[in-house]
Parts: sequence; structure tokens; C-alpha cells
Amino acid sequence: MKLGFSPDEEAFRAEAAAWLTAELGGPFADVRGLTSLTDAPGRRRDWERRLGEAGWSCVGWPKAYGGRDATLAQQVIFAEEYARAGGPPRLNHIGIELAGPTILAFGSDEQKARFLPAIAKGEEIWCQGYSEPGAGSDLANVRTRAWREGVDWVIEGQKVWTSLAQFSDWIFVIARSEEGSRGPKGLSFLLVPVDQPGVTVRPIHQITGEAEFNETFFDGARTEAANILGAPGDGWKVAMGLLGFERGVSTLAQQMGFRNELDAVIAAARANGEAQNPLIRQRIAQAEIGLKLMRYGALRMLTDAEDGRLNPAALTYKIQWATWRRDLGELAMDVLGPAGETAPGGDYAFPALPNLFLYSRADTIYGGTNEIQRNIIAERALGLPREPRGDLK
Amino acid sequence: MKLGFSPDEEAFRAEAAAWLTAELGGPFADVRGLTSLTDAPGRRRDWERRLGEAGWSCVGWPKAYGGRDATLAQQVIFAEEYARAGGPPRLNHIGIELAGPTILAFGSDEQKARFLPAIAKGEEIWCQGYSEPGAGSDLANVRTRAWREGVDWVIEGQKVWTSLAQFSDWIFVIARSEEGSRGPKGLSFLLVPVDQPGVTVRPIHQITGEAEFNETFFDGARTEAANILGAPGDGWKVAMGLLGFERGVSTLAQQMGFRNELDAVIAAARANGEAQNPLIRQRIAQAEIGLKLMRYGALRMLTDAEDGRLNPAALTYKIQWATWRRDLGELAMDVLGPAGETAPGGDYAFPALPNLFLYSRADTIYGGTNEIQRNIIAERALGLPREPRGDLK
Amino acid sequence: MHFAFTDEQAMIAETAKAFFAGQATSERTRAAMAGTGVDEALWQAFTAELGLAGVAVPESEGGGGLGMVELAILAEEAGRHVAALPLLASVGLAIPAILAGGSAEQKARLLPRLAAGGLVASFAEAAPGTTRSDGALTGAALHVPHGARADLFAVVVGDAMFLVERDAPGLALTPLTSMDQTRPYARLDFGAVAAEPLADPIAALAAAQRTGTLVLAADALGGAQACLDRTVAYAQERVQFGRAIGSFQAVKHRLADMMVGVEQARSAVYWAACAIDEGSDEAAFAVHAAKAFACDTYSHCAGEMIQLHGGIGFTWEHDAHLYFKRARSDRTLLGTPDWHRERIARMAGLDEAA
Amino acid sequence: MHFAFTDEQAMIAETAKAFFAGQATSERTRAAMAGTGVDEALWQAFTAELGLAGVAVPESEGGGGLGMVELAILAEEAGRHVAALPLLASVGLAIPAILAGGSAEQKARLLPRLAAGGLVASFAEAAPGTTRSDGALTGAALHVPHGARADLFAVVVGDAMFLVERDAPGLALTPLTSMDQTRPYARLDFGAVAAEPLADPIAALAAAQRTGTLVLAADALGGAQACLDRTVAYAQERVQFGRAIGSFQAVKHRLADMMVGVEQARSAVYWAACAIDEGSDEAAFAVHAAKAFACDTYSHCAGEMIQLHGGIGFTWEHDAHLYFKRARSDRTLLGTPDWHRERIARMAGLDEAA
Repeated sequence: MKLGFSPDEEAFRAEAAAWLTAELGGPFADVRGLTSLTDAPGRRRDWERRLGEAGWSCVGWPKAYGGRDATLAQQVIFAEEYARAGGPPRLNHIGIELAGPTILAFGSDEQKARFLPAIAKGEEIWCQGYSEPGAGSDLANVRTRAWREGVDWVIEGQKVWTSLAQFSDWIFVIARSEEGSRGPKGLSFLLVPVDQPGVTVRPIHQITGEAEFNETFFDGARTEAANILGAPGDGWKVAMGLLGFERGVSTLAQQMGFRNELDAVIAAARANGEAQNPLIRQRIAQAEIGLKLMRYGALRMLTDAEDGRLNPAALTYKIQWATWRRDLGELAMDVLGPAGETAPGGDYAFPALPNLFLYSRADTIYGGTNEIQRNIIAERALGLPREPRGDLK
Repeated sequence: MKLGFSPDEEAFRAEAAAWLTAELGGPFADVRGLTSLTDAPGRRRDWERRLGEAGWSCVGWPKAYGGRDATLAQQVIFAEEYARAGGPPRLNHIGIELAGPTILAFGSDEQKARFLPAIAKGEEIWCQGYSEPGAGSDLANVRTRAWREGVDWVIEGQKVWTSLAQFSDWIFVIARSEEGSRGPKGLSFLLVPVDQPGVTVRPIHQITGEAEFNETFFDGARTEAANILGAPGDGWKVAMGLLGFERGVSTLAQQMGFRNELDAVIAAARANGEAQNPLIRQRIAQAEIGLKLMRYGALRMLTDAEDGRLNPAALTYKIQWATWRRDLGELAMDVLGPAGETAPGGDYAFPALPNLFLYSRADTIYGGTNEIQRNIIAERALGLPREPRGDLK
Repeated sequence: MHFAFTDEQAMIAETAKAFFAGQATSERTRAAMAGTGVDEALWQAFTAELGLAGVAVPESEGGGGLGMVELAILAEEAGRHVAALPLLASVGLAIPAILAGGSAEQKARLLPRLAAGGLVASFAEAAPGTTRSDGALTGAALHVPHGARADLFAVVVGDAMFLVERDAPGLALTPLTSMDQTRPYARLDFGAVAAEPLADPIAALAAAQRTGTLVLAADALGGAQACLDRTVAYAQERVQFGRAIGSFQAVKHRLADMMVGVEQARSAVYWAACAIDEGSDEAAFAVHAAKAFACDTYSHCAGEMIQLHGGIGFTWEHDAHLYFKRARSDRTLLGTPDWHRERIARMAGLDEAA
Repeated sequence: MHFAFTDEQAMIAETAKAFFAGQATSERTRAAMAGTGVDEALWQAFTAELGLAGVAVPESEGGGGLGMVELAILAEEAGRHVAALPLLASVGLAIPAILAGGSAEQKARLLPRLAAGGLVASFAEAAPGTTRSDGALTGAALHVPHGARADLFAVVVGDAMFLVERDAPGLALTPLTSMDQTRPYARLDFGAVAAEPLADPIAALAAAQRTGTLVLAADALGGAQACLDRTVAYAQERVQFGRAIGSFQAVKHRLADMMVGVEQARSAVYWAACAIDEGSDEAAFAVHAAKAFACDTYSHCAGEMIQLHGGIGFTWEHDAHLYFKRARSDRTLLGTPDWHRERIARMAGLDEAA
């Protein structure tokens, strides 16, 4: 057991830090320190390309697909240095964290060669088409249909909560490809270009006043026959595999963002005297502890994954961070008092901490609600019986 | 809406207080201030008889059965004065709160005449035979069998958690009276004398070191054919009715006990300085609030019941008090620190507050676990779908 | 002892229920949110037509002559529909202040117009450093509920209280973009503004705090009940995994826990209201308890409402966020639950010698 | 960076698992509970046979030459089986105190015998008012873990620390009936008892607090894991309403929440252990975090264990109460979770100027 880094690893750190500092202090100074997922998409696309060009986009991927075969320790170091240098949220995080790993796991060699380098080079941005209105977390209840027509798949239906679809080139879509099939059977996992007449993206306004999520409509949308992951009808298996992918080293970068949020809460508490309130002190300490435990939990899971062990504890990570952040949002408001309930401008758009309070209510919902996460933990990690489906009795 | 009492009601209060003070300051001074359910059972039996003699045992019952037709306000007043005077826990609380009301609701005139006055006079003490090993909270899973043999019912089986069985004259028993029946069908509700060769009571040692609960074995136990409430096979209906009976005005007396427990926690906190700990102050305040809300909640339910309305909020009372008391036990230990983890004598028997910490873990289990209570609230009060039974599909 | 509504109270409750259900619709509330946070037609109907703003004002002062129980009933129903009304500001705070602390002349001049709704008042705690000299206030009040809509302000400065008119020279009023748009804040800056002292500021402040706190607790009760009711309805109809989500035990248990909280909040609010009306020794304790408990319950229920609705609960178009944001506002105003619990800790004798 | 056991650590974990599973049975633990709370055969095997009490003592001092990670592994497995051993007292507190603060002579005299288990020591915080004059202590220590079994006591008096022998004239030792009978307290009364000062009491106290706190956190982790594992097993086999209770979603979700806690506690404990071993700047923070988090998790899991077992979980014959009571003891000793969080609040810079 070892938490420190070796001299070689520290040399890698110096190299990464030097490059990041130069770029984010120089040509990309304008995106340094951004925190919003939706700000400056054009420049963040440039930034993805720059990372790709220099081989810093997907450092843990095989070199053959544009990565640099980095060890876990190197990936951890890069994530830390990326955050330390003020790197902005990755515009292509779905491509890097979800689409890429799924293609690596389930794609043919042709598909890997076609899609992975384009992600690693920052040339193609991805989003995901999973949830549907009326289906929510229930992937088996998908109603979007797909069928073969000549050399294409044709897709009809509607997805919802397609984060970042407005900036994306590709969307992966779970669709029902066998007519009359029910539940998890007869689904296919399709890779679909977004920029075509059959695809319409419409923003959803959130309780924060922003519109980060979208509804995406498929009305005779098309994709080439080859753009299917796994066999037709195997979409469930692929999707479940994808749900199993932990977000990997990117969790550490995410945590650096959480660190900034907690620091802002502490600064606010110091500024208005709430830092001396023993009840607030307890909650800030609990947040400090939770943040560290996310970090070391992630390092445990990543170490195990590197050693080829799947640690079921990885299934607990989503609920941990989502709940932690939701609690932090409430803490922030309790620290700020009425001042936190007002915004400086005329628009309904709140500063970071009040926005966190509102936004974090979505954290425990999207990407699998806390309830779905608890089901998954209970069934996959603890081996408890599955919940009976009403329609499959 | 009115929380105060009228002059007539205050006159009733004076009468009750005078009688109670005289008795508990005189001939029954030795049971004054007792708090344990198991201490001095002989003298507490005498006390039941004395209450009955003077018409103060079941003040809300009809005069015809030994009560005094007291109004709700009078019952509330009596409960308050009983507690104020230091009245001990009622040895026959199962008879007064459960058996009596069930017989009033489901019994024939003969049964009412046979059993109710004996309860009201303190002559017959009752306990309940509901839970079974392996059946727990699942009343429909009863395996104790009963069948007719000549003029008697004969009972075979085992009940568990029969509180106070060691002091009781009668036990009410849910038994399966139709061979081969399953689930809630084919059960009967029998009234069975405890003092007979076919009934054996064996104490269960609890985590407190005490033995308040028992296992009760029925091995050819007998009761007269007439001692069935409702028709044969209707036991489920009767039992469900019984579960629906709120504990009525006795809840207020119970709360006076809780008040004493909270006062003891406050005294301990003042004595050792924890009263100045802001975290402890919050929790004590929350306990103060919870206690008041139990009181006023009970008064709401009782008022509604008196007016002939069933308030579904009554279904929330069990979980309220049980959870409140469990929280109080934890608070008590946090106040006491290591001193709370030691007992003064050589026996494994703790003073009131540490004992509360241990004992209160049972509060959320017996008489319907918190989980069963939540099911009941969800299904009966909120109208949510029933949980599917595995064996009745 | 009879802890249930009288026939008259039940009738008021029925009326209020029907009134808000019929008129305080999501559409109208959202229209009001875009402006000053007041549905003017609703306010007009509530005050001029039904005379409800003066429900707890004595008949001799032009009011309804009823009490806190009736006021709590109205506030609960307003809360149930997140109604966009200056109920807290004008009815919960300013009217009780003037009623308890105004001179006979002030009462006669202001209460009938406040009760009739033609005059809207709010209540402002002056920021530290605010001073009065030569009858004029200089300083600020930072978060004044419904301040942008009020015609008159009862301003607390230390132990004193003053009436300040909206149009008074030297008063700068800045509407603030507020999280809860049904009860938006404004900032007041006083530049030597003429301020008329209330005759008995101590009584005025006590009455405003007590009544305002009760109104917030009742609002929270109604809001929490609505969160429960709407989430139960959704859980009964929403199907996931082939079953109504309300058939999943974890969902059922959480809805049950919401009900356990709501029912306790209900006991708390009406106990507090009745205790004030009866002049009970318990009144102060009860008001603290009601605010702390009802606001915690509302926060919990509003959060659960969003969570159990899933993604739709997080959209602007669904009403869940109106409750969620009002729960936060109810919680913050006039003392947080922690603050009220600390007051109860003092009442519980924790500071007495051992 | 490699946050997983080395092969050697994995082997120690396997050995410890097998050792405690095989020997620290409920029957043997219950027999020990009736006496001094020590299963003497288990202690003998743990120390003399396997040499595990000195695991973190340098080889030069007659120990195993390993570190806190290895000690945490042992404490976790002992906790998993609520083993009746003076692990906290002798291994977690007294040995580190003497190792860090003893003179060369004291170390040479005591550490080998402590490591071999022939000598059992405990650690006592003297009550206020305890004094030392002419080399003798007068006063008391109220709650000394495994005090009735210890041969030697490291007694903290203010900033000083002393060794006191059990047989020293003037020492009165009173075993206390203790809630957790696997780690019973005793009271010591010092009537001018001969007390030998430790050479470096500051270092001794720091080492004892750090190591003892880690041992408690690891014990809590093992205990919480056992509560989860046993409750999962019970939920899989126990049938109610015709279904395994583990198929009810509310039960599943609560077990899932237990696992979420246990896995965080595991990260916390081994982070803390490794941080001490590596001399990391984070070590102090990590130890506070591990104690606070693991003890809260254990309390929660032990309570859930009783609740989800229903009535049987409340009986003396079931082991649930052993965990429940040890969870309380782990929580109380060496600072409650609140206390450790307050320390973290200070480290988080809350007391710095804005």
C-alpha cells in the first residue's frame, strides 16, 4: 500500500504541469478557470483539439488510438495537474468517459479505428441518448425504434436529458430494433451523427434558469449500417456494460471542482461569521471528510482496476458524490442566509453557490437516480434478489 | 379549536388528583414513581384492583362494563393527573388498551359482560399472542393451530414476544383454525387462560440483561368454545381491527414517562456541562419539540375519534414515539459519555438512561416494526399499492 | 379541550381551499413571478372581496375579529398552492405590528386600508449602522420580502420601529432577483427618509415576529402537504419497470416518512396558533417549535418531491421548484430552524445551574 | 501510488481473517465476557504464537517491524469478530506510548514482554485533580479499558505520563460492569502509588492517541462490515410475507446505504494507516476523519443490524448486541465523532481571518 509517487512519476508530473501551465497561461488563458459545462463551447472545442494534438486528451488510452498508455499513477497525476492548472470542464467528457470506453470494450477493430482517434484528437464530440420521456431510468422500457433500410439504420423516437447535444457531433442511441420485442430484448446500440435533418435538439429549461439538458427528437434519422456496437438486439448488454464503466480518473478532476466549491463555502462562512457556528463547523468538517473519502475511494477502485480486479465498491461512487454535492448545496445556503437567495443581475441566474444548491438536485437524478444506484448496489454488490418487474411476471 | 379545559373539567381534575394523591401518598406509596414494566408485579396487581374498585381503571369505558363514561377531556385529565401523581405503569395495559377495546368492538354481549368488568376491576390481567418465531411481523404467516374438540378449542404452537405473560391470566391468540388454509384466511382469534398445563411461559433474555418478553408454548392448551372473538376464520379481521386501535388516552400517560426520561437527560447534561454544547442543545430542543408534537398529535387524533372521525394521521403515532425514544436513548449516551457505559452493581443491569439506550432498540420493532408501520401508512393512509406477497402470486 | 376546527373554522378552511385551488393556478402564479411576485387579481379577491387580510384584526379596527387559527388556515392554503401574495409581508408582519404597537390614530388610519388590501405593507429589519436623527432614517434594509410591491414599510431599527412610505423622498428601492419569485426580496436604502415612529415598538416587534413566524410555519405546512399529495399522485400513475413507482417499497417508505413529518407539522402549527389565541404559557415555545419543525419538514418534502419525480421534477415547467424555492425562503426568514431550536433549548432550562 | 495491499499485507489479512474466524467464536467471546473481557487462549495465540501484538514494533525492539497498515488489518479483523482481546489497551495505546516516549531502558524492559503478550498494559487518563508528588500519584482514573486485566498502566496526568504497576501498593482497582463486555472498563484509585515517568511524555501521548484512534477506527470498520455481511445473509434467508426480506426494496436500499458507508470507512481507515506510515502531512487529518467516519458508520450499521433482524436482533442470544455495544464503546473512546470533526474544522482554516 502506497499513497505517494515515485521520482519517475514526479517527473511525469513536471512535464504535464509545464505543458498545461504554458497552454492555460498562454493561448488558452481565456478558458482557464471556467466551471460551467456550457460556457464558451467553441473555445473549449479548440481546447479539446489542442489536448489531442499534444497527446494529452486521453492519456490512459492505447497509443494506437491517440492515447499515451499512461499508468494509473500518471493518469492520477495528470488529472491533478489539469485541475491545478485551471483546466476547464472537458467538452467531450461523454466521448472520453462513456463512448470511448464502450467502443474500446464492444467495438470492432474498424469501429475502434474509425471513432477512437477522433475522440482522442478532440475532433468529434459525443452525447448520449438513453433516457426517454416516460421511461426515465428504465432502460428496458425504450420506445425509440430503429430498423434497417438499405445500407442504413433509420431511427424514430425521442430521447431526453441529452446533455450537451447542442455541441455534439455524435450521439449513441439505444433503440428497439426488433418489432414487438419487450423489455431488455430486441434493443440495439447505435452510433448516430447529430448533424442531419432527422435529428432535432431542443433545450430543456431547468430550475436553475439555465438550459444544459435537451430533448432530442429522431424523425427518420439515419446512420450507416456499420454504426452499431455489438450485434443487433444486443444493445442491452452493451448499455449495461456502459453503465458499469466507472468514470475513471476523471473522477479526480471532478473532485478538484468539488474542492473549489467547498473552498467557496468556507470562504463565505469566514466572511460572514458562520465559520464560528459550531453546527456549521460540523457540517463543513463532514464535507471535508467526504471529499477526502471520495478521493481515496477513487484511488482504491482505480488501483484495483489497474490490477485487473473489479471492486464492487466502485458501484457506490455515484451515490457518494451526488449526495455529497447535494448536501454541500444545502450547507452553502445555510451559510449564506438570505443573501444566497438573491442574484446580482436582472436575469434569473445565480452565482456559483446558490446555483449549486439548485443544480445539485439533478446530481442525484441524472445518470441513474440514487434509488437506481441503491438497487444496483443491493443486487450486484450484495447479491440481494432483484426487484420483480411488473410487466415481466 | 380549544386546548384549555372548562371549569367542570377542572373540577374533575381536582377530584382525580385528590384521589390519586391520597392513594399514592398513602396505601400505595410503595408503587409510586415506579417506571419498570416488570417491578413489583404483585403490588401493581393490587393497584389495578384498587383503581378498579374506585372506578378509576378504565375511565373512558361505558359504566355498564366498569368504566365511568368519561369524556375525552376527562380521560386526558385523568392521564395527566395519574402521571403527575407518580402512578406506576399499568400492569394490565394490554387488557386495557388492546384486549378490552377489541372485545368492545368485536365481542358478543355475553363476552363483553364476561371479560370487560374483570379487566376494569383489575381482576384479570391480559397479554397478547401474536408474533411467532419465523413469522415476525407477518400475521398472515401464523402456524399456531387450533381445532375444536368437544366443547373446547385446542391450541398447539408457539408465540413469541409475549410481553408480561408471566403475570397474565389471559392471552389472546391468533391461530390457524382451518387446516390447509394459507395467509390471512382460516385464522381465528381466541381468548385463552394462561394458567393451565398446556401453556408454558419461558422468558427471553434481552440485550438489556432483563427478561421482559417471553416465548409462550401451547401444547394441547384449551379454552371454551365460546372464547372466540368473531366467527371462526375471521381472526384476521379482528386482529387487523386491533392493530388499528390506537392506544388512546394511555398514550398521554406514556408521554409523561417520556417527559421524565427527557428531564433525566437534561439533568445529566446540566450536571456534566454538556448542556452548554451547542450540538447537544439542538438535539435536546428537537426532543422537546418531538415530545410536544406527540402530545398535541395525540390530542388531535383523540378529538377526531371522539367526534367520530378516523384521522389517518393516527397511523403515524407508533413510528413517532418509537423513533423519538430511540433517538433519546442515543442522545442520553452522547450526553453521559463513558460514564453511561458502566453500571453501578455487579449485575448486568443499567440505570435508567443507558437502559433506555438499549431498550429503545426494541421500541421500533415490537408492536409492528417501523418498516411495517411505513407500509401501513403508505397503503392505508396514502393509498399506495400493496407490496406483492411472494407466496400469493 | 377540543383540538379540531370549530364549524366556523372548518367553513373558513373549505372556503380557503376552494379559493386557492380555483384561483392560485400555476399559470397565474408564473405570470406573477415574472413581475413583483404578486398575483394582483388574487390579492384583490383575497382582500377586497373576501376581506381575508384582516381576518385576525378586531372588528373594532375594521377586521374580521378572528384569530391566529383562522390566519393559519389561510396561510396553510396559500402555502399549499405557493400563492403569489404578500401574505407574510402585509398580513403576517405589518398588520400585527401596527395592531399591537400603533397609536389609536395610526391604527385607525392604516388598518382598514391594509385589511382591505388597497394598501400593501412590508416589514424591514434595518441593517447594522442604520440610524435615525431628526425624524429621518439613514441606512439600509437588505432583504425585504415583497418589498418592491409594498406601499409602506414597518422598519425595525434596534428597539424602535418606524413607518416609512414608499414614495418618501430619499428612499431608494431596488428589486432583487430572488430565488423564490413568489416572495421576492427588495433592498431599501434610506437617505434621510422621513420615518414615523410606532407608539409601542416593543409590542409591535413581538407581535410581528410571533405572527410572521406562525404564518411561515403554516405556509410550510401547506407546502409540505402539497409536496406529499402531488408526489403520491405521481407515484400512483408513473410506471417504471412495469410497475407504478408507488408500489416500490423504498418509495412507499419515503412517502410514509413525509406523511409522518407533515402530520407532526400540522399538530405544531395549530397548537401554536391556538396557544397564541388562548394566551397560553406555551405560546412562545409552540411558535418556535412550529417554525423549526414545519420548515424542516417542508425542506425535506420539497427535496423528496424533486427526487421522486426524477428528471421532470428538475425542469422549470414542473411546479416542484416553486415549492423547493419557497421552502428555502420559509426556512430562512425570521430565524432558521437551528435558531428556533436554540431558543427552545434556553426555555428547556439548559442554562440553569445543575 | 498503489492503494491496495501488498502481497505481504494481503497474506497478513488472510491469516488474520482465518485466525479470528476460526478462534474468536461467539461461544468463546461470551465466555470471556463473563470475566475480564479477555479470551486468554485467543490472546495467547495472537501474541505468543503469532507474535501479532508487536506487529508495528521495530524489529530492533523485538517486534514485527511492520506498520500501521498491518496493525489496522489486525484491528479490522478483530472488530469483525468482536474479539475479546486487549488490543486497544495494550497494542493500540500502551505499546505505542512506550515505544515513542519510553527511555531505551524502558523500551528494552517492557516492549518484548508486551509484544509477546505475557505483559498486558492499558492506558489511563487521570481524572482532574490527580496529582504527583515525590514520585507517587494520588487521584483516580475513571474508565480504563480492559483495566481489570492489565498488569501495567500508562497513566496520563496533564502533560506527563507515568507507568504504574497493577500490584503497586496504594493502587485500588475496581472492575466496572460495562455495557461492552468485550472491552470492560475498570476504575483506578491512586493512593500515593509509585509512578515511573516516561522519558518523553509528549511523544508518548501523541503516539498513543494516534495509534489508539486508528485501532478504534479499524475495529469500527471491521464491525460495520460484519453488521452488513450478517444482515445481508439474514435478509437473503429470512422469509416474511412469502418473500426473502432482502427482496423488499426498502430493505435493499438500507443495506445499500450501509455498504456505501462501510466502503468509505474502509478508504478512511487505510488512508489514515498509510498516511501515518508514510509520514504524510495528511496523517493527522486522516486519523480524525477515519475515527469520525468509521465510528458513525459502525453505530449506524449496528443499529440497522438490530432493526432489520427484528425481534431476534434484540435478544441476548443473538450476536447483534455485541456489535451494537462495541460500536458505542468505539465511538466514545478517544474522542467522539463530533470532537474529531471539530478538530478537522480547525484544520480546514475556519478560524483564520476572512
